[in-house]
Amino acid sequence: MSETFDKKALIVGGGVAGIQAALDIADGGYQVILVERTPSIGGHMVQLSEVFPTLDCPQCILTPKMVMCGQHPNIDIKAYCEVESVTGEVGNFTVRIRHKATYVDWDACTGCGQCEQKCPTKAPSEFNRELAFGPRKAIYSPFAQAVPNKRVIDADHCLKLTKDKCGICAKVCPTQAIRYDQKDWIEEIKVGAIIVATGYELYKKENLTEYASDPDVIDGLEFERILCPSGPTAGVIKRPSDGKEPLDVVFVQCAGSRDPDKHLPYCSRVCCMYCCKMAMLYKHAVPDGQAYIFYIDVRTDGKMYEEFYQRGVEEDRIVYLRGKVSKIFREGDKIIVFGMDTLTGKRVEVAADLVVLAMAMIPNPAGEKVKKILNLETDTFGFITEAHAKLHPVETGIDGVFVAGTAQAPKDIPETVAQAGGAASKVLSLFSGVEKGGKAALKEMAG
Amino acid sequence: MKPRIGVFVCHCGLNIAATVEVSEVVKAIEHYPGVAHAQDYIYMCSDPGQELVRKAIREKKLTGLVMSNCSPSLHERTFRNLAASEGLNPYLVEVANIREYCSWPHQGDKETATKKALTIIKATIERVKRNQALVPLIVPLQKRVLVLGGGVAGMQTALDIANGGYPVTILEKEAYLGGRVRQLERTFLTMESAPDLANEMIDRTLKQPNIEVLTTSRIENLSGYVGNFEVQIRQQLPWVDPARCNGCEACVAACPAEVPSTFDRGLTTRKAVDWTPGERHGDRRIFLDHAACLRVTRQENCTACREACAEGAIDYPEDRLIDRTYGAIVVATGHDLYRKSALTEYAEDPDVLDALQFERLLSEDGPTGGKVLRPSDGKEPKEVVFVQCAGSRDPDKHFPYCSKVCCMYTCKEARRYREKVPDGQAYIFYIDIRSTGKGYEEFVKESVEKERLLYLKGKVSKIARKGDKLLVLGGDTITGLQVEVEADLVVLAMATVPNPGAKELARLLNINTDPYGFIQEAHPKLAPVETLTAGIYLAGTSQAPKDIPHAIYQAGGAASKILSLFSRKELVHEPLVARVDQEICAGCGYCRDNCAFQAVDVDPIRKKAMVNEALCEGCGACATACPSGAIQVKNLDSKQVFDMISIVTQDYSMQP
Amino acid sequence: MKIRLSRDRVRGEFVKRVEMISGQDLLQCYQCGKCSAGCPAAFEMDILPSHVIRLAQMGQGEELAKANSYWICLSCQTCTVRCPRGVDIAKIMEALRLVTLRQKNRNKVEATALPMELLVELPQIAIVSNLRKMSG
Amino acid sequence: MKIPYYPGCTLKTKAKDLEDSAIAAAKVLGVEMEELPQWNCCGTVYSLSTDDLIHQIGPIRNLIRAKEQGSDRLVTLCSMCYNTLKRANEFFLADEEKRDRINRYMDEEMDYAGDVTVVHLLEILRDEIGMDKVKAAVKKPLTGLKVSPYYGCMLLRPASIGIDDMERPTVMEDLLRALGAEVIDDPYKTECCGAYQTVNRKDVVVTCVHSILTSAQGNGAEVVALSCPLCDFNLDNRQKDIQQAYAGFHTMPVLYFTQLMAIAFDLDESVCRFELSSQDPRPLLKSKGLIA
Repeated sequence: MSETFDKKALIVGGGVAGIQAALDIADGGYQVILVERTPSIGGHMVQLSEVFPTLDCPQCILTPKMVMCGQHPNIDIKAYCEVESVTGEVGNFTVRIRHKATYVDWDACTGCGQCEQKCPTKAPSEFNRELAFGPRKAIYSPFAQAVPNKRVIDADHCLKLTKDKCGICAKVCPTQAIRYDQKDWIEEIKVGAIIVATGYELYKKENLTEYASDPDVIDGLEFERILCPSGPTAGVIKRPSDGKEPLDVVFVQCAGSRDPDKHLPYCSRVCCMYCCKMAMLYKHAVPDGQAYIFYIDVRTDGKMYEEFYQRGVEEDRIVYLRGKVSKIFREGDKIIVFGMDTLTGKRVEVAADLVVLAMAMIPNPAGEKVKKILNLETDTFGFITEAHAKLHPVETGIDGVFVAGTAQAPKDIPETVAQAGGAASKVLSLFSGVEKGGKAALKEMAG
Repeated sequence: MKPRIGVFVCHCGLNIAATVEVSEVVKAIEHYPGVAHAQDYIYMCSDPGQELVRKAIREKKLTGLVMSNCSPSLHERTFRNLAASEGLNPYLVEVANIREYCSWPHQGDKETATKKALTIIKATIERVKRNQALVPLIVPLQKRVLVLGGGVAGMQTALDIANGGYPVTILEKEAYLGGRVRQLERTFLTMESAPDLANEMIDRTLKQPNIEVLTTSRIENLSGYVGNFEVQIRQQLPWVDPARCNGCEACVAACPAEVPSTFDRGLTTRKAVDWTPGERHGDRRIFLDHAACLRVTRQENCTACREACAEGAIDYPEDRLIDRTYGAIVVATGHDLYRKSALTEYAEDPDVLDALQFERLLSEDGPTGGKVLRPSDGKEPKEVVFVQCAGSRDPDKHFPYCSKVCCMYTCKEARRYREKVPDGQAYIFYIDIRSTGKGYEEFVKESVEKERLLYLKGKVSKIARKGDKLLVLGGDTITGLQVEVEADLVVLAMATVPNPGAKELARLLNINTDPYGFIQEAHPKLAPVETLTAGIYLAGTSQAPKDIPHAIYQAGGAASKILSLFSRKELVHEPLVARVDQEICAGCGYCRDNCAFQAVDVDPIRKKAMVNEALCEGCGACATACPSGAIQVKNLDSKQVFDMISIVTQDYSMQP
Repeated sequence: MKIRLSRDRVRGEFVKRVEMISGQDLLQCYQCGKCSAGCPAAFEMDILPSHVIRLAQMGQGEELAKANSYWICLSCQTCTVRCPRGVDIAKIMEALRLVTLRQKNRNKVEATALPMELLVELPQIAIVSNLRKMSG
Repeated sequence: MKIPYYPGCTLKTKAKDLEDSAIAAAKVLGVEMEELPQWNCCGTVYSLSTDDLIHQIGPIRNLIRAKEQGSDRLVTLCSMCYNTLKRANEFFLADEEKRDRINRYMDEEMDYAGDVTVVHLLEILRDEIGMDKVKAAVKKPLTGLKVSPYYGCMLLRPASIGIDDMERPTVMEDLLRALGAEVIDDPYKTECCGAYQTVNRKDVVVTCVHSILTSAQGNGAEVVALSCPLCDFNLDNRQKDIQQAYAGFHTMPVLYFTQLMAIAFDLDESVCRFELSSQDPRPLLKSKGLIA
C-alpha cells in the first residue's frame, strides 16, 4: 500500500442503495462521489407508485433524501456519467469518469424547464417505461423532482442534432445554456473505497413466448407507472391498448423466476409483495375491479408482510390462485389467461382486461461494465458475489470495494437500505480507522 | 422596534410562476404592514437569487425574511444559512410554501392559486413578526457505544464501530458470546459449521482492543439522551475464578443443584456449577450459573462447591454495579422460540422437539454427539416429520406474522437428518415455501431432489402418541387429501419470538415494541435501524425474525449511523423546543404525560414543569395538552398560530 | 379419502418404476400446476396432470390405477415444454400407461376389436398411433 | 435440388392430396422429392419411455435407407413422421451405448452414426428456397383468402425438434403471405387437435377441434392450413361430429399448405385431389376466383 490514503468514496449507482450509502458516509464526515448513469438519481424506487407494507409514496420518503444528497456539502453527484476505468487499490483508486454529453451547460442551466415546454419533439420516456401514455420531450428532465434539476438533450431524437433543424431550446433558454456542440469528456478522480450499487432491471417479457406480446400484457414497473398518482395517467387506471378502465386484472407471479429449465432458477423475492400491493392499489382506484394473483408460494416473509398479504385478501378481496399460468392470448377485447388452481385441482380461465407479469429481477445490464472494470466476481446470473454469504455480505472479493442493493441479489427496500448502511459502515470504519489508528487498523479489519 | 420584513417570491422556473401570478403577488404584498421589501426572481435558491436576498438584507436593514418558494424541507436551511452569513438570526427566516401547498395542487387555476399564495405569505409574515432570535443548543457527545447482546448482530455492530476507532462495550446476559448461532449445527445455504462461524466472530471480537465484553451482565438503569446516556450496568462477577480453576470438576460433583441445560434446550441437565456449554467454544471454562445455584434459587447458604475446590477458586462476591456514560446504544437482544406447549393439539412428548432442540441433536457438541437418536428411547428415527408455521401465520390463536427463517432451516435440518440417516425419510408440512434469499430457492430444490424430501402443503392438525410411534394427522391441500404419517420423531418449527425480557428492556430504554414485543424501528423503509429515540439503534432479530446475512448488514447499518454521529465534535440541537412560562404553570403534569420523548418533567418541589431541551423534539404535543397555555413551542406559540389563522379567516371570510 | 405415508410408500416400487420408465425425477416437480393449466385434454381428465404427479410423488399407485388421465393424454408435449422445472410430464404419462399395459391382458384398446367401419373411416396414422399408446 | 423423401403410411392413401400437391408444388421451386425406394412405418409416435429400444428401430431403419441413397438428408411432409424420425435420430446421437445396441440388432443394415438430418418441407421452403422465390413463382395470388395456419404439436415440440419458435411460429404465415393470402393469426394454432384419441375417444377430439375452429372463425378465417394428416382428419372429417355435438357450428374447409401452394402456382387442379376433403373447399376457392 502506498503512503497516501484518499478518504473519499465512490458510489456507482444513484438508486436508493447508492443514496443511502452516500448520505451515511457523507454524514460521517467524508467526501462521496455519487455517479449516476441517467440524468437524475432516484433509481427504480422513484418510479414506484407506493411501497409495501406501509403504502408510503416514494415521492414522500425518497425525494427528501434525494434533495439531501443534492445539497450535502460532502456529496458530489455526477449524473449522466459513467465509470470508464478504475486502477489502483484500496485507499488509492484512480477512477476515470465519462461525462456524457448533455448538450446543456449544467453550470448555466437553472432547471426552469422553458426549453422542455417549447421543445416540439416527443420521444418515449424511459422513466415511464416507454408506455404510450407518457412520452417525454427531446430535451428533458426524467421527472419533476429530478436531482440534479437539469435538462439533457436526447441526441437520438433532437431535431437539431439529427437534422440540423429546430434549435428552439437554444432560443428560449434564459441563460443561454444550450450547447449543441458539447462532447463527452473524461474526468479523473482519486478515491479510497468504492461501493457498487448498480441495481436491477426486469427480465424481458418477450422471453416468455407462451404469453402473448400485447399492449395489455405489461410488466410490474409499467403497472407501477400507471398506478402512480404522479404518473403518466395521473393515477387513473387505464389499459394501454385503448385507455379503458380495466375491470378484471390478472397478476402472474414468477414470470421467469423459479424456472430453472428455461429462464431463471432463483426467486425474485419482491414480486409476492409488490403484486399484492399493486392489486390493493388497483382495487382502491377501481372499487368495482377484481384482481387475481397466480402464484406458487406466497412469500411474504418480512416484518408485517404476512399481515399485509392477509389484508389484501380480506379487505381488498384479491383472489389468489395457486398455479402457474400456461398461456395468455388475446380474444377480441379480452386477454384470456389459462391458469390453474392446484388447490382445487381445477383449471382456471380468466377473461381479463389487463395482465401484469411480475417479471424476474435481473442485474441491471447497465452495470455490466463496472463489474468488468472492477473485476468483480458474479454468479451465473450476473449478481455480484459477496465475500461470504453469512459474515461478509457487503464485501466483495476486492479490498475496498463493497456492494449494496439489488446488484448483489434481489431484495426489497428495507433490506437494501440496511445493506447500504452496512456497506457505508465498512467505508466509515475503514476511513475512520485509518484516521485514528493509522494503517495498522486496516490489517485488523481485514482479519 | 418596527419590523422590517423582506418577502421573496420564487418562480421556481415555471413550477410556481405558471400557476401563481408572481408579479401580482409582489405588488400586493409590497405595502403590507411590516413589509420593507418585496421581490420576485426565477430561482431564488440559485446564486444570483441568493445574492438578491443578501443585498436586500444589507441595504434595507431587514429584521426578518419570508421566503415564498418550495417546501421548507428543501430550502429552509439554505436561506437560514444565508441570513446567518449576513448577521441576521436564522430563526427570523420562515418559508411560505407556495409550491407544494399551492401551485402544484392548483395547476390550471391561476386565480385560486394566486389568492391562496398571497394568504400563505401574509400568514407567514404575521408569524415572522413574533419570531424570536434563537441560538442552537450544543450538546456534548460521549463517543462510546453500548451494545446490548453478544450474538452475531451485536458482535458485528461492535466490530464495525470499534474498527472505526471508537470504544464499545458489549453486554451479554449469558456467560458466553455467540447467541443463537452457537446452538445451531450448520448454517443453511453454505452448510458451514455454525459454531465455527460464531467462534470466528468471537475471536475477532475478543481480539479487537476497542471492544470490552461484559458477560453475565445486564442494564440496570438508564437516563440521559443521545450523546450522553447515563447507564448503570449490573455485572454478575464470576463465582469461579478462571485463573485459579484447574478444571478438576470436583465442584461439579459436589454441586447439589441439577437443572435442565438451557443451551441444550432441556435435552440434558447440568449442575449449577459446570462447564460452559459447547465443546468447541473458544473460552470453555467452569462457570457457576447464578440462576441455578441454590444460593439464589432457594436463598440457602450452600457452599458445597467452595468446599470441594482445592484451589480456592470459588467464592460468592456480590454483583458489581458499573456507571458509565455512552453516546449511543444498540439493541441486539435477539430471539427465542415460542414454547411448544402453546400448541395443545400437538402432544407434549419427548419425541416432539422444537427446531433448536433438533439442532442440538444434530450437533457434535450436543447431547448425542451428533447422532440423530430420539430422546424417548435412543433409537434412530426412520420417519421424521417436520412441521412448519408452528405458531406462525396463525392470527387467531398465536402469531399472525411469518417467522421468516423456518422454511430454510427446516429444509436444512431435514437435509442434515437424511445425510446422517440415509435410510430415513423426511416429510415437511408447509403452507408456502418461502425461500427468498440469494441462492435459497436453489438450495431447496437441490435438497428436495438429492435428499428425497417430501413436501406436503398443509398444516398439521394433530400429533398423538400411538405406541412406539407418533401419529401425525395432516393434509395435502394439493391433492385435497388427508395425510397420515406414523413418525418416529416430530420437529416443530416454532415461531420466532423476541427474547424474554425484551419488553422490560424496551420500557427501560423508552423505545417502542410492536404488538409481538419486537423492537419497533423508526421507519420500516428508510430508518430500519433507528428507533424513535435518538441515539438508540437496533440490529438483528430483536427487531424482527431475520436470517444471518440480513442481521449482519443490519448490524452494519446501525454501526454506520453511529459512526456518522460520532464524526461530529458535538451535537447541535435545534432551539425550536418547548418553553414553560414558570409564572403561569400550575404543575399539573399533562405536558409530561403527553411527551413522547420524556423531555418534560415536573419539579416536585416547585410544582413547575421543566423542559429538557436536549430531549425535546419541538413536536408541540405538550403545548396542545397544557390547560393554561403555560408551555409553548418557541417560534410557534399560540399567539403566532392564531395570528396566522386570523389572516386565513379574513381572506376567506370564514368565521374563526 | 386418506393417504397413509411411510417410507415404503414414498420410496416404493411404484415410484421407482415410474421414475425408471420415464427417466424423470418426480420430486423435481414443485406443483406449480402450469402443466394442468395448459393441457388441451384436461377437460376430460378425472385427475389433472399436476395431481397425477403429486399422487405419484406420494407413491399412490392404486389411486392412479383408477385414473383416466394418462389414457386421455394426447402426448402433445405442451406440458413438457412449459414446465419450469424441466420435468418431461409426457414421459411420466407414458410411464403410467406402460405400468398398466405391461401387465398381461391389460390393453386399453385391442386391435382386433376395432369395428370394420372405423377401420375404413380412419387414416392409418390414427390407428397406428392409437394402438401404440393404448396397447402393450 | 434432389432430396430423398419419406412419405409414411397415410400419404399413400387418405392423404394423397398432401403428397401429390407437395411433390408438384416443390417441383415448381426446383425441389425434386424422390421417394425412398424402400421404407417402413416410422411408428407414428415417438416412444416416450426410456426402456423401449424396439420402438426406435423402425425410424432409424428409415434413416439408414436415406443413407443408402447417398444422402445425408431426408424430407418429410407428415408432421408425425417428421417428429418421430427426427427425435429418434436425436436419441440415437445422444446415447452412444444405445446406438451401439441398435446397430448390433440391425444385422442386415449398414451401421448408422446418426448423420441424417430430418427436415420438413416447410424448412426447405424457408431456409433454402426463400419466401421471395416462392412469391416469384406465384401465378395466381391467393388474394382475399383468409387463411389461419394451424401447426398442431409435432412440428413444434419439443423445442429441440421444432421447425420454428414453439410458442410463436411464423414459417407458415410467411409462406401464406408469399402466396398472397390474408393470414389470420390464431392463438389456438399450437393447441393439440386430440390426435389419436380420434379412434376410441372421438368426443375428446370433437371438443378440441371445436375450440380450434371456432377460434379461427372468430378471428375471421375462411380456411385452415396445416401439414399433418392426423390433424387434417380431425379438423376436416370430425366437423360432421362437431355439428352433432354443437348446434350452430359452421363448417369450414381445411387444406394442406401444399394445396394452397399448388393453387397459387396455378398447377393442374388434379394434384390437389380436393375430392379427398370431407369439407369440400371448392365452393370457397371458386368464390374467390382461385379455381375454375
